[in-house]
Amino acid sequence: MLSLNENFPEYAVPGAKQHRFEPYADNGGSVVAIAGEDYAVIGADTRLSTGFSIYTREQKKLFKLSNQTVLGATGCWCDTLTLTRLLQARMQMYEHEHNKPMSTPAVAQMLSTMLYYKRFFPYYISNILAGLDAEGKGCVYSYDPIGHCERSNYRAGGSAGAQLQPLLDNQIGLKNMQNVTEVPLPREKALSLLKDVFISAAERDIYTGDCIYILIITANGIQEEKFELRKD
Amino acid sequence: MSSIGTGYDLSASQFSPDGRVFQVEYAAKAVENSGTVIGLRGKDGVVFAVEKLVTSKLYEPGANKRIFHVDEHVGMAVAGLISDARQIVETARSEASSYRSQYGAPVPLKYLNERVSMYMHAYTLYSAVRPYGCSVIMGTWSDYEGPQMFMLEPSGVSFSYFGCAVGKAKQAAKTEIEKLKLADMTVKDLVKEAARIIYIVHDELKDKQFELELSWVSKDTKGRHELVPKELAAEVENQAKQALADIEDSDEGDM
Amino acid sequence: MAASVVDTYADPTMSWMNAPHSTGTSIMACEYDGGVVIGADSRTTTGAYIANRVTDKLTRITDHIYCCRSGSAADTQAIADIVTYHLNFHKMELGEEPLVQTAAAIFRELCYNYRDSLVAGILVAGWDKKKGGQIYSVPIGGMVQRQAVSIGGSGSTYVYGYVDANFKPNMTKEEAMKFVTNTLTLAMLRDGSSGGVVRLGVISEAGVERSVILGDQLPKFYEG
Amino acid sequence: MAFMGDMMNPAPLWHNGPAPGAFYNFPGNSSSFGPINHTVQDFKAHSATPITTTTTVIGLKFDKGCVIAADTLGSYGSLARFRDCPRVLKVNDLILLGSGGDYADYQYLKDIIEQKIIDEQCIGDGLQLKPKSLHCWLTRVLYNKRSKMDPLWNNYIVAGIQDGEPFLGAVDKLGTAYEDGTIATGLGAYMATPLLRDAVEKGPLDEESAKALVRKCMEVLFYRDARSFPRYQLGVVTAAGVTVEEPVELKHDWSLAHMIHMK
Amino acid sequence: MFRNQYDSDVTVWSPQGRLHQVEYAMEAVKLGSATVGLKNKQFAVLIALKRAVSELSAYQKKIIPIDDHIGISISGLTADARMLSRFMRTECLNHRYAHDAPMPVGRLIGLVGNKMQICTQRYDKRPLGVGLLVAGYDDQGPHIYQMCPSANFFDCRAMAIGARSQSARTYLEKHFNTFLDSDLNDLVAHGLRALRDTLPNEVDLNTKNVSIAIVGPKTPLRVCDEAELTQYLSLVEGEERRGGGAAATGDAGPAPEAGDERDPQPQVNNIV
Repeated sequence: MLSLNENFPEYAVPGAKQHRFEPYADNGGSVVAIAGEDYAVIGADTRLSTGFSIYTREQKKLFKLSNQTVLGATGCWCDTLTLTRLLQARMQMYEHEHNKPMSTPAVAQMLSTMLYYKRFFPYYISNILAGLDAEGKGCVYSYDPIGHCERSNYRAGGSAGAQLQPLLDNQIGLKNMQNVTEVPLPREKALSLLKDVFISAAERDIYTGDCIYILIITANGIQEEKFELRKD
Repeated sequence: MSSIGTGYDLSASQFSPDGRVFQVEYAAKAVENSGTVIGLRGKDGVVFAVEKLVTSKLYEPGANKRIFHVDEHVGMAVAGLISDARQIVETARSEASSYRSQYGAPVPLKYLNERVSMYMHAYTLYSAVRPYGCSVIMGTWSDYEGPQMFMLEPSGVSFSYFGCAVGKAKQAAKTEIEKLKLADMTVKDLVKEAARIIYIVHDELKDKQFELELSWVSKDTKGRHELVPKELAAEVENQAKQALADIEDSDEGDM
Repeated sequence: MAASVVDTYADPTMSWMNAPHSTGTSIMACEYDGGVVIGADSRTTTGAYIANRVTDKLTRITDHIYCCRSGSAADTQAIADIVTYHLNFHKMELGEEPLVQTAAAIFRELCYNYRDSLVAGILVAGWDKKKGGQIYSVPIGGMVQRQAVSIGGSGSTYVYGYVDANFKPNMTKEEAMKFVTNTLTLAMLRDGSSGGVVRLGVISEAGVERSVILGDQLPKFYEG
Repeated sequence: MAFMGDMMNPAPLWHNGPAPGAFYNFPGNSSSFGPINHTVQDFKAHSATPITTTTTVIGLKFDKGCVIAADTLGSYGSLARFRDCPRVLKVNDLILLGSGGDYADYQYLKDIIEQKIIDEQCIGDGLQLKPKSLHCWLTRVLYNKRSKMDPLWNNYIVAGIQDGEPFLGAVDKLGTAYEDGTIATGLGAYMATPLLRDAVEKGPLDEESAKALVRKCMEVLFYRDARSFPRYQLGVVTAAGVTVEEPVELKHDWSLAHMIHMK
Repeated sequence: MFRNQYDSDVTVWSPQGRLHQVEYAMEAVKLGSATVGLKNKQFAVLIALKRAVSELSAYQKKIIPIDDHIGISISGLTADARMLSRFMRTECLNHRYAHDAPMPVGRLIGLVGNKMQICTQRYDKRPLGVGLLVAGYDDQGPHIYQMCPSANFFDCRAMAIGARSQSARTYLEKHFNTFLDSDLNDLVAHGLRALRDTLPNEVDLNTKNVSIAIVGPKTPLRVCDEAELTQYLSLVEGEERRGGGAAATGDAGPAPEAGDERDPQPQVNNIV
């Protein structure tokens, strides 16, 4: 419609706004995942927003990909919806072809490939994958939008990711401290830590709030938990 | 069929010395082995009736219908190979749908008939394919054009009809249809006649089980092609059975 | 309505690419009890220069369907030609006169699919045996809407109020013609890009009747 | 970039399956006709501005169903040009669809949805498209178009009955989709949402109170949205089916004007 | 060399209006071992008899899962079945991707039917030489469909296809009235009995040569493991055998066709 205003000024529609189309939206939200010896916990807030407007207060952002693997995704929600649908389809194909569900490290690798496949028109998502690996140990994989993948024991991502990661480094990673001994993190401790960090995120980040939806992955399956946050 | 076996009847792209395309005629044979299908066009709509032969009692009742919807306003009843017929139904549906998206109006039956006929005819031209083994009847009713009905044959030929029959007992059915004053009858009357005709022409000795399928498109259905409501269908079916029983009684009386 | 800008091709610096194209039109269509009346001004401009002062912006599609064109002259003519071709073909396939609705649907299809490259605001008007006289407005952007009375082109913005105040359903042919003439005259008086004569067309079951009201014979209004 | 293959038309993910950001039989895909064959260079040419636009659409869930409302004005920029643009659509007996944004885009998609329903009726197996399925399908279509940088400039609200329960979901032009008990698009997101959420938080609504609440919102929006219109349509979906009212006139109250002392 | 001159191509009609090539393809189904499908009000069940090509080889797979709510059991050419199952899986995935809902069973069957029909009308193709029993569950409840190489399909209350399946059908016809109200155990037992009727006397059903798949409400398609098989097999263990096909009666079923009753053909490893 460029020609309209330049070449045919009489036909320019008065009052019509000239928009530039922006294919991405920032819908906010944060994810935190912590892996332990025989478990992994992952939590995400349930606020879906755009700018100062909250679309909904009850949007789950965790996706159960198998009974061993959960993906948490925040950022551009339309990309998230698409990516997770494709992932689910790929998981089902894998199961049909191999007669077993995909392991967490395999999902992690596939996700990386799928993200990089869209290198020049990326999915604008902060992905965190949590689950149990082949040995039954908890694992967390984190990604950048174009498919860089890294395994770690804990990770925060999304709109409050930069705020929370140092907190986790301090509390779980025991970074930059002298004379500390790393002990395995008990599940209860991980869970309460997860809730605590979200409470502080909700205080400082307008895109995080309302409620956290938590999934606890163990060899016995996946347990759900909900925890209310502030709603303003 | 003097040319049978002389080798001129193996391909749709081959004429026999006496100028016939046997493959098309053979395809028509397949239609004649199927259950009888009739279409009746009255003053306010079109009625279809099908004698659907049931070959096993393990099949669900009502399955494998032989009457299809092509668009909201067009119905199609088919005789012959059902899998072939489904392909024709698909073609008709996609023609109807593309007409709607291009011209923003429901497809006129005349036009649809032309397109589907062309499609069926194309399969009588090449050795790489075979003609369709089915005949189909299409019908509609609209406010400003009234009722319309066409029958398409495997050769790709199609005509508009007031009443038509195809399948095993088409001759007997045609004789019955000719007795009706179609142009004066409403679909409510026609549906009774249609059921009666199917029951009369059904050959109980050769084909034991059959199901009667009935559909209509008329002023009363607001131009929508619908299956005849269950209660009414059951009612006319009972009347048809009764009529048949009466005839048999009188036949026995004659003997 | 904009004329082509062929003369500016001569400019070796290609400055015609940036030259302003002045465009403007007033078109109208109105239902009456036996069909529709269509009308348009006759001015085509290139910049402030009037390239043609007696243009006919009412274009025949079939015997019973016309369109009123506004926007780029080249675009709208091309679209009208395509639709005419398409509809004539369709008429042969169908063996009867196409519906106005059908013509509008084809216009809509083209204007919508190419909305990013076309400047075309079109009124499709005509008569068919299914729905009688009908008007469909296909503005820039490619939507379609049936209306009892419709105006278009740059001049139309000045006369919406007049149309709203004076339109009545089921007018007679004479009333409708008078109404269309008045509206277009008022639009031409206030829109610098519209002017010249008023060309009219009356479409009914009988076909089309064309007429023209010369610039000096237009009705007079307050001009203070 | 040759090593990456064709970035704009990447190979499908599996045989006959969707390509990333695409789907083989969705409208607007490269296989369908039309001038939709973009290259990277085309991107700049597509600022694709909405022209004839409609404003807010409101959706609200109540105990046994959903209600949707939208006015009937098609604005041409600031010109209130088309006053009869219905945009509350009965899709089938289970689904009600409301739309806001570019009206041409809505008409385009409406035709496709209606054909989808006709196709389904033709199959005649008695199954009906469900709201969740339509919601998902719309998400895919809109996302697919946005990925071609050729968006359908619309917001949609899908309301319906999903397996006996009320369903209310929204999709925007990017394919951002969510479900909620109250949804308002456009300017309504700022002015109607607070009213709706406030009422819902006080307890579940029945059909009458839901309708009354939506009518109140339409009134507020008429006062405060310059692109709104005092004639609107209201649609209700319950297990009993879908009804869409004929457009009704809004009752407005200007007694406030007397409070301002004229000097 | 040919039985008649009209049976060389699928594009040739015989003067009687028959398509011999399609009819021959139907014969291929009878080369595969038998499989039975049946349903009650909630569940659809597939039961298949597996063959081993030789003493040393594993038993060949008869049941192929398509989606969480659909599974097929095959009889005939394995490769053709794999092609079809791949198509069906893709259609189901696409439907889920676009509509966030499982594909209605009947619609999938319709698609497959239309795909198969194409192969019965073109010189450069041949009909698929495989029969399918499809078990599925959707909003309209459980379904059993039979698909033939002729591209015909049937919505069935119960069905059996494959070698000597007439005996199984005879059993099913006799008992299908009771299926709807039976519980899952009874249903599977009926299926096993029907399947057993297709066996020669010296062979019996065991956990190695039987496959069972079940689908129902909140029961995603499941191919039973050995423990479950044992449990189901115990339901019919030790019952008196009625002998394969002995009970064929004058019922109005599909006329028992020639070749239907013959023993499984010499084992060819592309047929199951």
